[in-house]
Order: sequence, then C-alpha cells, then structure tokens
Amino acid sequence: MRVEVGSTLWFLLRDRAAVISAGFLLSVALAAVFAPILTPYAAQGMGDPDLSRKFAAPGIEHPFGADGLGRDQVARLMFGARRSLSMGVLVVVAAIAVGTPLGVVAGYLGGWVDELLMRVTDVFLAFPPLLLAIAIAAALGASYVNAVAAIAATWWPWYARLARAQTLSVRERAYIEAARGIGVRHRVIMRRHILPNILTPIVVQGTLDVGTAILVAAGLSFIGLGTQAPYADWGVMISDGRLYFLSGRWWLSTFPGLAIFLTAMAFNFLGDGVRVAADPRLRRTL
Amino acid sequence: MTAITFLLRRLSLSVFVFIGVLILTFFVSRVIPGNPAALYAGARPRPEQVEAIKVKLGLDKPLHEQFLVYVSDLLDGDLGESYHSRRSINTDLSIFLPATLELVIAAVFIALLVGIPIGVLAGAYPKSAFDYATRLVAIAGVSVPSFWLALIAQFIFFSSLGWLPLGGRISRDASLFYPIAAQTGFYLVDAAVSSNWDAFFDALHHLILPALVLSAYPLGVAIRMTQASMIEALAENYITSARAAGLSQRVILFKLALKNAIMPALTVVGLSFAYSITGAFLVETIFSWPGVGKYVTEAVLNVDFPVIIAVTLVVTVVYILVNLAVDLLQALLDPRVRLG
Amino acid sequence: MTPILTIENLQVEFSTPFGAVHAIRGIDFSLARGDILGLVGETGCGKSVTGRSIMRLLDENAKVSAGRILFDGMDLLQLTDTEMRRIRGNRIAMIFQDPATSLNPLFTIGEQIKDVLRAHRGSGRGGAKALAIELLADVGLPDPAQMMSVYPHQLSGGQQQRAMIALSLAAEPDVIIADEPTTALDVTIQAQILDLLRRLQRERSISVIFITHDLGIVAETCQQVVVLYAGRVAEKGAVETILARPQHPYTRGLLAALPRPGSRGNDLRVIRGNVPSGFERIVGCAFAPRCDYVMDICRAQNPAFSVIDSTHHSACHLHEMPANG
Amino acid sequence: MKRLLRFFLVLSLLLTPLFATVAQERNVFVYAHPVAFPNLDPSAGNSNENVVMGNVYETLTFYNAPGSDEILSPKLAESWEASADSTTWTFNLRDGVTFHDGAEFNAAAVKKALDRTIAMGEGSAWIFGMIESIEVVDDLVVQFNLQYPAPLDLVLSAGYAAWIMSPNAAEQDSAWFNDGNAAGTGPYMIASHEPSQRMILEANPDYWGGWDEGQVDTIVFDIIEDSTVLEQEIRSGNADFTYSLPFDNYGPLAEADGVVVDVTPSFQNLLILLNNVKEPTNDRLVRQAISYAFPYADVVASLYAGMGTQSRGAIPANMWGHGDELYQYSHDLDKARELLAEAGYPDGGISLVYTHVASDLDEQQVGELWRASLAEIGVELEIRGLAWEAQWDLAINDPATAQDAFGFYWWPDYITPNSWLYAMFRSEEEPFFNLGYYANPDFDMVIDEAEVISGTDRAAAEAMFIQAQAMLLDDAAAIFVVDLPDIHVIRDDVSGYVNNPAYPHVVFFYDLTR
Repeated sequence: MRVEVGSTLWFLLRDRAAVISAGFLLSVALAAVFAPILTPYAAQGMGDPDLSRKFAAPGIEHPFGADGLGRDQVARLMFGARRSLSMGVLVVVAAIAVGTPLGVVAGYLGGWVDELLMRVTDVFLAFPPLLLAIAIAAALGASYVNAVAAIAATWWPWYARLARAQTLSVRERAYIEAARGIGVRHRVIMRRHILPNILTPIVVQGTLDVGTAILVAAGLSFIGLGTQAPYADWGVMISDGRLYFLSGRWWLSTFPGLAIFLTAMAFNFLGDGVRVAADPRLRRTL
Repeated sequence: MTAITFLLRRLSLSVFVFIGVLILTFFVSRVIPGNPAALYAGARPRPEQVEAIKVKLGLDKPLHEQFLVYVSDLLDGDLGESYHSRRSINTDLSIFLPATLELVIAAVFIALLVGIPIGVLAGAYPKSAFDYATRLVAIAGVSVPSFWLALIAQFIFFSSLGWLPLGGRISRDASLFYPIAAQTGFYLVDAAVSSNWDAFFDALHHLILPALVLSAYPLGVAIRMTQASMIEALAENYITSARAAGLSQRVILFKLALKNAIMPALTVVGLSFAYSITGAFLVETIFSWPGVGKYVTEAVLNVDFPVIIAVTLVVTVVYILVNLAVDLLQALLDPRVRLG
Repeated sequence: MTPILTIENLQVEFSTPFGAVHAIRGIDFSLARGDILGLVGETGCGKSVTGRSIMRLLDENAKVSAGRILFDGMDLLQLTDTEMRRIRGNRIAMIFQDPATSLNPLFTIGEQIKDVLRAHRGSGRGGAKALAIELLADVGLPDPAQMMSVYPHQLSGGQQQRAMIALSLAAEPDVIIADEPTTALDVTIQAQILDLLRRLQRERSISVIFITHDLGIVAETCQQVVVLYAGRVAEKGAVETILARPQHPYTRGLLAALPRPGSRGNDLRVIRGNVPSGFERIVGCAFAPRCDYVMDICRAQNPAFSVIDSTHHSACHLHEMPANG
Repeated sequence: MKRLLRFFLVLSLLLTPLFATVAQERNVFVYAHPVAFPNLDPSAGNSNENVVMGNVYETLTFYNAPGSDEILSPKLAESWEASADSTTWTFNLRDGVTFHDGAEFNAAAVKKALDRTIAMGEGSAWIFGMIESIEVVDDLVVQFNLQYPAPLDLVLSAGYAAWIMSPNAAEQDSAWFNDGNAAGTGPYMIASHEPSQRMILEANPDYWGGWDEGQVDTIVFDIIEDSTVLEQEIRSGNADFTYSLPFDNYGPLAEADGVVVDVTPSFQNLLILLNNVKEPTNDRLVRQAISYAFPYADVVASLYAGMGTQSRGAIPANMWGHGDELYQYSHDLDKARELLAEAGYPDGGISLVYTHVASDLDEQQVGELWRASLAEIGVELEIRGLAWEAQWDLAINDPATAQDAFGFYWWPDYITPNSWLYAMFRSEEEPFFNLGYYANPDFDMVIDEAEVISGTDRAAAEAMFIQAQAMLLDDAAAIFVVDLPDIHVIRDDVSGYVNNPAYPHVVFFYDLTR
C-alpha cells in the first residue's frame, strides 16, 4: 500500500476535523517551543516558586490560577506541553524504531526467527498495557526518559506485527524476487526494498497512536512514575492538584486535564483523517 | 476444525504466553531497586532483622533458584505473600479481584449497552448529524484521561449535585447493619442471591460513578467498532435482499445487520476489557475502590514485588480467558464455524 | 387489460466525487399482468438499476431525477418509506443474482422466511411455520421441515436459490423482479431454476421482470423483452418477434453473439468498441460510435421510437429512412 | 422462588427501621483511617496498626500526653521499682483483669507475651534488647533482669511491641492475628475485619476499668487512602475522626460546621541527612552553606501552613532531650555564599541530588523550595522521588554513589532522644539509618554515656543529649527542617479527646463520650 503523499494530503485537507486538529496541535507545539518568550512567568514554568501567589484563583494575572507553590498555571501548562507532547511522540517513534525492523526481519526471513519473534510479541501483548509499563518504570526508576522507555517497551509489538504483515504482502512481489535472484543481500533487500514500501501504514498507525501514548504517559506521571519535580507534565499537574480539587481549588487539575483531553482528541481526529485519506477504499466515506 | 482442537491450540498458545509473562514479570520485578527484605521487616527494621528475613524469604539465593521456588509455589496455587502487608496474596486477591471484575464488567456492560445501539444507528445513517455527533463522542471517549474524568465526575455528581457517593464499594451503614454474605465477592451478585436488597442498591449506588467513568474508553471503542462493522454489514447483499423483502428498518438494523456486525465488535470487547482493567488501576485509586488496581498501584509504590508479579499473572490469565471466551462466543454465534 | 407496472421516462443519476453519472437516461416500458418480461443488455446498461429503482433500493448517492413508476395505480416514487416498505416483498419481491451472499449467513432459512411472513402477514407462530414449510416444499427443496433449521452455507448453490425464491414468494407478491437469478449457477442447475420459476409464475399467476444479459434465457423464458443500451431502451416487444426480426442494430449484434445451444454464453462483448461511460453527455444515438450502420443524424439526434408493430418498438434512425421502411 | 424473593424484599423493608433504632442505641465512632493496618500481630506490628493495638491490648505502663505531671502512669502494672543500678525491674500487676478469651491476666501471661515478642524479634522487638530474662515472682509480680542499665519503665510504655496478649493468643502465629483474631485486655475487641477496607471494634463489656454512660462502644475504622475522600467524610459527618489531609486544606476545613481541627506538637520531625563522606558535602563548610540556603520560614509557613515549627536540633520540642538554647540555622544567602567561597566554591557550581519518598508531596515541595533557593548561590539541586526502600537502598550501598541529601522523617519507638541520635548519627561499620555517614568519635562517646545513665539520672542524661546535638549543629550533619504538628480532625460533638504524641494517631476511644 504505497500512497501518493499529494493525494493523501488533498483528501486530508477535506476533513475539517483533521484540519482543525492539526491547527490546534500546531499551536500547542508552538506554545511549548516558544514558552519562554510567550509567558512572563517562564521561571515559574521551570519550577521556581512564588509563595506570595500560592493558590491564586484564576484571574486577569493568572488566567488558569496558580498552584501550591504560587506558580502560574499557564506557564506550567506551556512548559508541561514540552514533556507531555514529546513523551507521546517519542514513545511512538521508539516503538516504531524497535518494532518495525523486528517485524520486517520476522516477515522476510520466516521460519524459526518469525516463530520466535511472534511468540515474544504474544507475550508482550498479553500484558494489560499500563501494568507492564508501571512495572518497567518502577524497575528503571521514575523519570521522564524511563517513562518513555517503559511505555515504548509495551508498544513495539504492535508495530512488529504490523510490519510483519506488510512485509509478508510485499515479499513475493516480482522486484523483490528479482533482487533475491541476482543475489542482493538480505539486509539490503530489507532496507532498500521492503522498508520503504511498508512505511505508509506504519506512519498512519503511528499518528493514530500518539494520542493514546500521551494518555498512557499521563497515567504514569499521574501515579508518580513520570516527569520529576521541579518540572511538570500535564499528568503530574493533575496529580498535584487532585488533593485540593474538591476543596475549592478546582483550577489546579481541570486545565491540565483539559489540555490532555483536547490534545489526545486532536491526535485521534488527525490520525483518523490520515487513515482515511491514505486509504483509497475509505476515502468515499469522506 | 473441531471445538476440541481449536480449544487445545488456543490453550497451548496461552500456556506459552503465560510462561513468557511469568518469566518476564519475575525478572523485571527483581531488578526493581529497593530492599524487599527491609520492606518485609516493616517500618524501620534493625539490620539483623533484615538479614534474617533475607534468609527466610530466600532472597540470599541466586535468582534462578528463587525463580524455581516461585514456580513450584505457583504450581501449588500459592501466589506468595505481600512483603508490605505480609498477607497471603491469594486471600487478598480473592477480595480485590472480584471487586475489580465487578467494576470492569459493569463498565464494559454499560459501554456495550450504550455503544452498540449508537454504533448501529451511526452506521445506518452515515454523514447524518447523528453520525458526526457520534464520531465526536467516540473520539472523546478514547481521548479522555480516565483519572481526570473521575475527578470531574466526583466534582459534578458528588460535590455539586450530591447524587452519588464519592467512593468506596459499599456504605458503612450497609456493611454494619445489613452486611453482604460473601460468596462470589461480587457484591451485586452476593446481595441479590441473598435477597439483601438494601445492600444491593447500596452497592449499585457506589458502582455507578466509577463504572461510568471507566466505561468511557470501551464506549468509544464499542461505538467505533460497531459503526465500522455496521457500515460493512449494511453493504452486504443479504441486507439488500432483506430490504427487498420489505423487512422493517428496526429488524434490519438490530436483528439482521447487528448479528453480523457484532462479531468484529466482540473481538474488540476482549481488547477493551484489558484496557478497562488498566483504566481501573487509576480510577480505583480515585474512587477508593478496593480492587486489584489500587492494590497493585500501592504495591508499585512500595516495591512489593510478590504482589506485582501475582497481579500481573492473574490479570494476564483473566485477559487470556476473556479473549478465549470471545473466540468461543464468536464460534457459537457464527454457524459457519463448526464446533465438533 | 392495464399493465400491472408501467415505467415512464425513468432517469437515474449517481453523484460521485468526480461528477454525476447518468445510469438511466429515460426509459419507458410496461409489464402486463401474468407476463414475464426480459430486461436485457450489457453490464452497465442500467438493467439492474432499473430493477432497484422499482424497489426503491438504490444506493444513497443515487437519485431518480425524473419519471414515474406506476404500480397498481400508484406512483411508487411518490410513496412514503413506510408505504413503500409495505409494497416490498409483499406486492413486489426480488430475487438476486448471488444466493450465497443474498441470504443472511447467520440465520436459518426458516427464520428468514418467518421474518418475511411476520413483516407482511403478522401470522402467528404455528401458522408461519406451516406456511414456510409449505413454501420450501413448493420450491422443491428436499425434506422441507428439516430445511427450516438449516443455515445457508449448508445448502448447495441451487438449493440456496430455491430458498431465495421461497423467500420472495412468502408474502405472495404480484410482481417478482429476478435480477440475474441463474448467472451464478451451473448450467444444469440453471435450467432447473428456470423451470421452477416458470412453473411458479404460472401456478401463482405472478408477473415477472427477468433481468439478464442472456438472450438465450429470454428466448426460453420470457414473453416480452426490453433491450437496454446505455441507459436507454433500444428495442422492446414480444420475444418471438424481436428474436425473429430484430430491428435495432444493437439487438442484431446481441443476437449474432448468441452462442449455439448447449454452450454457455455470457460473453456479449463481440460488438466492437465500448459502452459509453455514464459521465459522458450523450448527443445523438448512444450506440452510434459502435454501429455498423451509423449515419450523420445518429451523431446529432437521439432517435425516437418507431412503431414496428403494435407490440414492437425500436429506437433507431434507420427506421425513419424510407428506403429501409 | 419469585414469591420467596418478594417475601424477603418485604421483610427487609420492614426490618430497615428496626436496624436504624439499633444503630441509635449504639454509640458509634467512625475513624476514617488513611492507611491500612500492616501487621495486626502485637509482637511484630510497628506501624499504623498501633491504633488497633492501643485499644485492644494494653501495656504495663503508659506514657502520658505532654502537660501531665508525671511522664508515666500505671496501666496493667499498678506499680514498679528498679534496682539502684536499674538492671533489675519489678512490676506489680493489676488484679482481676481477664483477657478477651477468658484467660486470666497474671505474671505468667506477661512473661509469655513478652518472651514471644522477643523470640520473634520482628518489628520493634529490638527495644527489649537489654532484657536478659523475665521471671514470674508471684502470680501478680514479674521481674525483669537486664544485661545493662536501661529505663525499662519507658520501654514498656512503647506504642509498639510492648502489648500483652493472652497466653492462648501467644501460641498463634502472625497469620492468626492478621485474620482479624485478637485477645488482649483492652476496652475493645475486634468484631470484624475486612483487610484494607474496614475494621469494627466493639466494647469489651468486662473491661477492668468499667463503663459509664456516653462512652463510645462501637468503633468503625474505614480505611480510606485518598485524602480527598477522607476530607469529604469528615466534612459531611460521615466520619468522626481523621488525619493526614493536605496541610493547605485544614484552614478552610476548620471553618466548616461541626468540625474541630486539633493541632498539637508531635514527636515526629523532618530532617535532611547530608552525605558527610562524598564530595562536596564532606566539607563541613559546604554543609553549613547549604543549611543557610534552606528557606526554613517559607517551608514552615507555606508548606506546613504555619502549623509546624522550625526544628531546633534533632529532638522535637515538648520531648525530653530537646534543647531550647541550641543553635538554629536561618535562611541567610549571604552567609551561605561566604561559606561556599571559603570552601573553595566562590561561584557555586555544585550539583547535588536530593531524594524523597515519591508519593510524599510535602517532601517533594521541600525540595522544590530548597532548589530555588540553592539556585541563587549557584548550587544545582536535582530532586528525585523514590520508593522508600529504593531511597534507602541507594543510601546504604555505597557512600560514593549515594544521594547528597536524604529527606527523612523520624519518630521514636519509645520515647528517648537516643532514638534519633543513636540511629541516625552514631558511627557504624555498616550504616543502617546513619544514612549521611556521620562519624564523630566525640559524639559517639557522649551519647553512649548518656544512654547508660538515662535509666538512673535522667536530668544528667538530658544535658548530655543536648550537648551531642550541639555537635551535630556545628558539623551541619543534617538539616533539621521542621517539627511536625499532629493535626487531627474530629467532630465537635465528641468530648474527651486528647492527642498523645507518644502513640501517634492513636485515639483512646475509652476516653471519648458523646
């Protein structure tokens, strides 16, 4: 399934929800990148307290209020976006980077290599997803990087499966048979001929997965296995605010939760759009 | 393929998966930094106590020996004891697992009860306003962080409206004055079979909010899957022939098409069941729901690895069984798959 | 005697992302009571669309842009959905090409027949069952009582089509539209099914529209025939006249392509050239580009019907030529 | 079946009001308890199950709440005396006391109970390390022979390990107790136990102290780990007592109707052990500098909502061994810079690691405030949340790879200054809780001597313990952050409640009326 980028883009642009979502994600990403310029409270975004503003309610100065150490929540959200967004993306990228080569090898070589790799993915897929991530994150120690590694460790088998299935479908094509016939080495065939041909569905799946990855990462952070103080991601912010949520300080958890919710939704709409636009059979449902 | 060979093949694969999960969990949990003997010894142990416990628990032995001991205990059906509470994990799980399953089953049940009809209608009327609204709901369902939704739900239904309790599985009054005689550990079932209706409604009252929150994800999945398979089913020739025979829209959608559409949707139930168990891990903590999720979350914070391993194994078994059940159900629903 | 079904100037369009497709560009014909009318033409000529237009079972992106379909004094196109539902299966039933996919794989034959009976007869349980068994016997299925609890995949192709026919007969309709009912079947089975259809049509005095691409079947089965080309009627009339004296060059082409008796004929594309696509705006006669007798007028003006005799009409400019009178 | 069902439905509806009246006759007190009871074995438990122990079992002596004339008062022992060298202690036991299982309380029972605890050697049993033997002198007289002088009366008042259980129960293993069985002499008995969820205690009608009108007779412990739920329970009146809410929520809560927020000093404090071995905190000047860079006032005022007090030395105020005159570090960045420069770091340029218990937001925020302050003198602080055992493991494995600063709560097993000083600061071959690797022979000598005389000359011992703390402050061995308050929330229609920090978060329900 090799798809022209141009026509995919054309169909994608017809999906209004996907376009709005892309716009939203772009602005969140820009806010994250340019946070130091965009907010007057950059230092607070990085963790510096201002106890005089402790638990300031939402108002003109702090539209989303301030947290228990008096830090502006808008700034915290912008700096938190750096971590939350990048965690979601990195998880998917790492999972693809690990899963795809394994899947290609399994699908291309077949035999016992295939059998072994597929049984290993069976094992990983039998875990309830968050549980394994929790165990791994606990084993590695709580940190941003380890959280990414832990989630990616639970995610790669999906891509291995997908890559394997795609490899099986292109393996028998004439040009690959031909390449094999003239003695091109397996590694070269896999890298030069198979990989480029199976990338589209993997990228589509990846777009669909980022939203879920952000949710899982937020879950890990929520139970304290993600980003560490003084930095915060959105999951940490919900967790910190929860203690005060029903005691009148509703703004602490509400806004970071909304941020996760809207971002995950945007990724899902975008992923959905990409999936439909890249698949000629689905396009008519547009 | 007959039922027996089908089952045998699936079971042997499951056994392999189980062994893999066991090995993986065991070794991952043993590299967790921390000092399990110190944990077992309780608050602020003395060095000699820690040493004694290390020997008692066999933690001084090489890892592969520890593993063999664990496996032989496991074959006896013994999941070991918690290093934190020192309680038998079998006993703990006999309380916590039914609590989680009750919650997850309720959530998946709600998701299917609501999601399937919505998915059917959205699939029947593509590009209608209802279809678009449904897409929004479905995507919202799979995008909302469950732990955040739980907070918002508490804020609305407990703090603001006061309709539903904040957390717990049963009220204090119920457990004091009309306690449920534990049989299955599923409070609704236990209360119903003993005709303890006060306790039944009390338990139900406590179940609603966490179950609703937890149902968001499987609801989104159920809607999307049902919708997709409805669209596929409605394009089939037999639907055209049913229309040509003048059958009503209701019969066509909810009897003929649904039965065909439900099977792909059912496979996803297995998956969303697993996701819901995962979701329960976070939601249970917020609703003080005494289930496996809360149990394992605490175990992780305490590095209580016998509990971590046991929960992982048990939940994996539940997961495997659910998937097996879904496969069997599919086979039963589809006359084309012959069972024996 | 008034025809039971009359189609007047029916036009159907499909909307696609690439523009409108004209599937039917205005056709007229009528079905007499008790007749079997063959609707023939190549793939894409609009014969199936005509059948579905009558049942109002067109896809969502299709719309009837003009015309009337008169049935028993009503214009079917004007009925509400509920009224139309009471017509379908009950007054006009349909048999499809592929019985394997047209029967619901997850329900027993009995259940599917009972669904139809319930929809139109509201019969009590016992009554419905007895009626259904009777129907299954009537369509020649062996051991009809046991057939009730059988799933479609357990039947052979011919049995499936018999079940399908039983289903369509369940509510005792006045008209049956049979859309290539034998195409997917073996030749021997094909003959059996045709016999069955003819017998049932006679016994129950049902009017049938028989959609097919096979003039051989038309010859054996039908009394009337309508030849469609590119969404228009090329020629229509009594079967014996048209087969004996085809007037339209297209019909002649079709007949020439007809295989000898005994061999299986489903490849009609021996006429050179291609059927015009639905996207094209057709000026003049649609068949002109492929016609051996094409004249200048054919490319400019759509021919009107010439009355060959009271039962025989043909749309061709040739008939207007005195020399060819 | 259906009729049967309906019959039960009607029956249960009819009975509901009946149950309600029963409920009114009982005097129920609900303790919304923030943690589960880890180990209900009275010999082994040394954690939050103490609230159950303290009401089901009793000790020989009782440590009075601060403000009493005497430190100790009699409980199961009516009187006691020590030999002149305080190595032999004789306790005269209360007469006419029976255990819940009907067994008689006597000297043999005391010996059997404490022998069990010592033999098991779990939990806090090490506090009996000085006991050589226990002798039954008489039916109601028991004598303890010690290996070395020790304040055994204090030891036997401990809130852990010092409970006396019935001789029958003493033959059971821990599992038996953890299944919810118990047999003590206390005013309450365990009526039901759903682990990690709920425990119900009922009055022991035969309690030796007797019963009066208005005393609470039914105790419900609801285990609620979530502070939000705890807060709502006490607010709504669903619960009568709780603690462990976020400090910032007590202020608004105190204004709610029907609720009293009871704030008293505790015997628990928070300190940050500094690594005395590893660069750069092995330099006393650096340790002093970062001690001056700690925002004490902000931490106390903001994180503890003004309810705690900055520590003065290691021993909390209100406890014996606390020195009112000891030096107190203050937040003084100029001085900190000066000291850093003197140590050879004029522009800072130091990176340190601070570890805390991952789930403890207070400890985390202590780190965050400290980090911001340290940043101003050029010191970078990494804050790392870990499980407690992981944090501890990191510290004891190798001082060279250990954290530089270790957030640590401490409370005494029995009430002696040496609980802090010996455990956290005495030099050891293999440190166990001396997680900052502090090693000072002078300090060791002083506290060892003080310990020996603390059984006989408590005043002299106290002076020496204070002197030892002065050494710690001079060496800046640790940052003594805050003496924590005990904050308990109780419904205002309950009277008789007094917090006793010697038994943390234990409510002696027998004293309550309503």
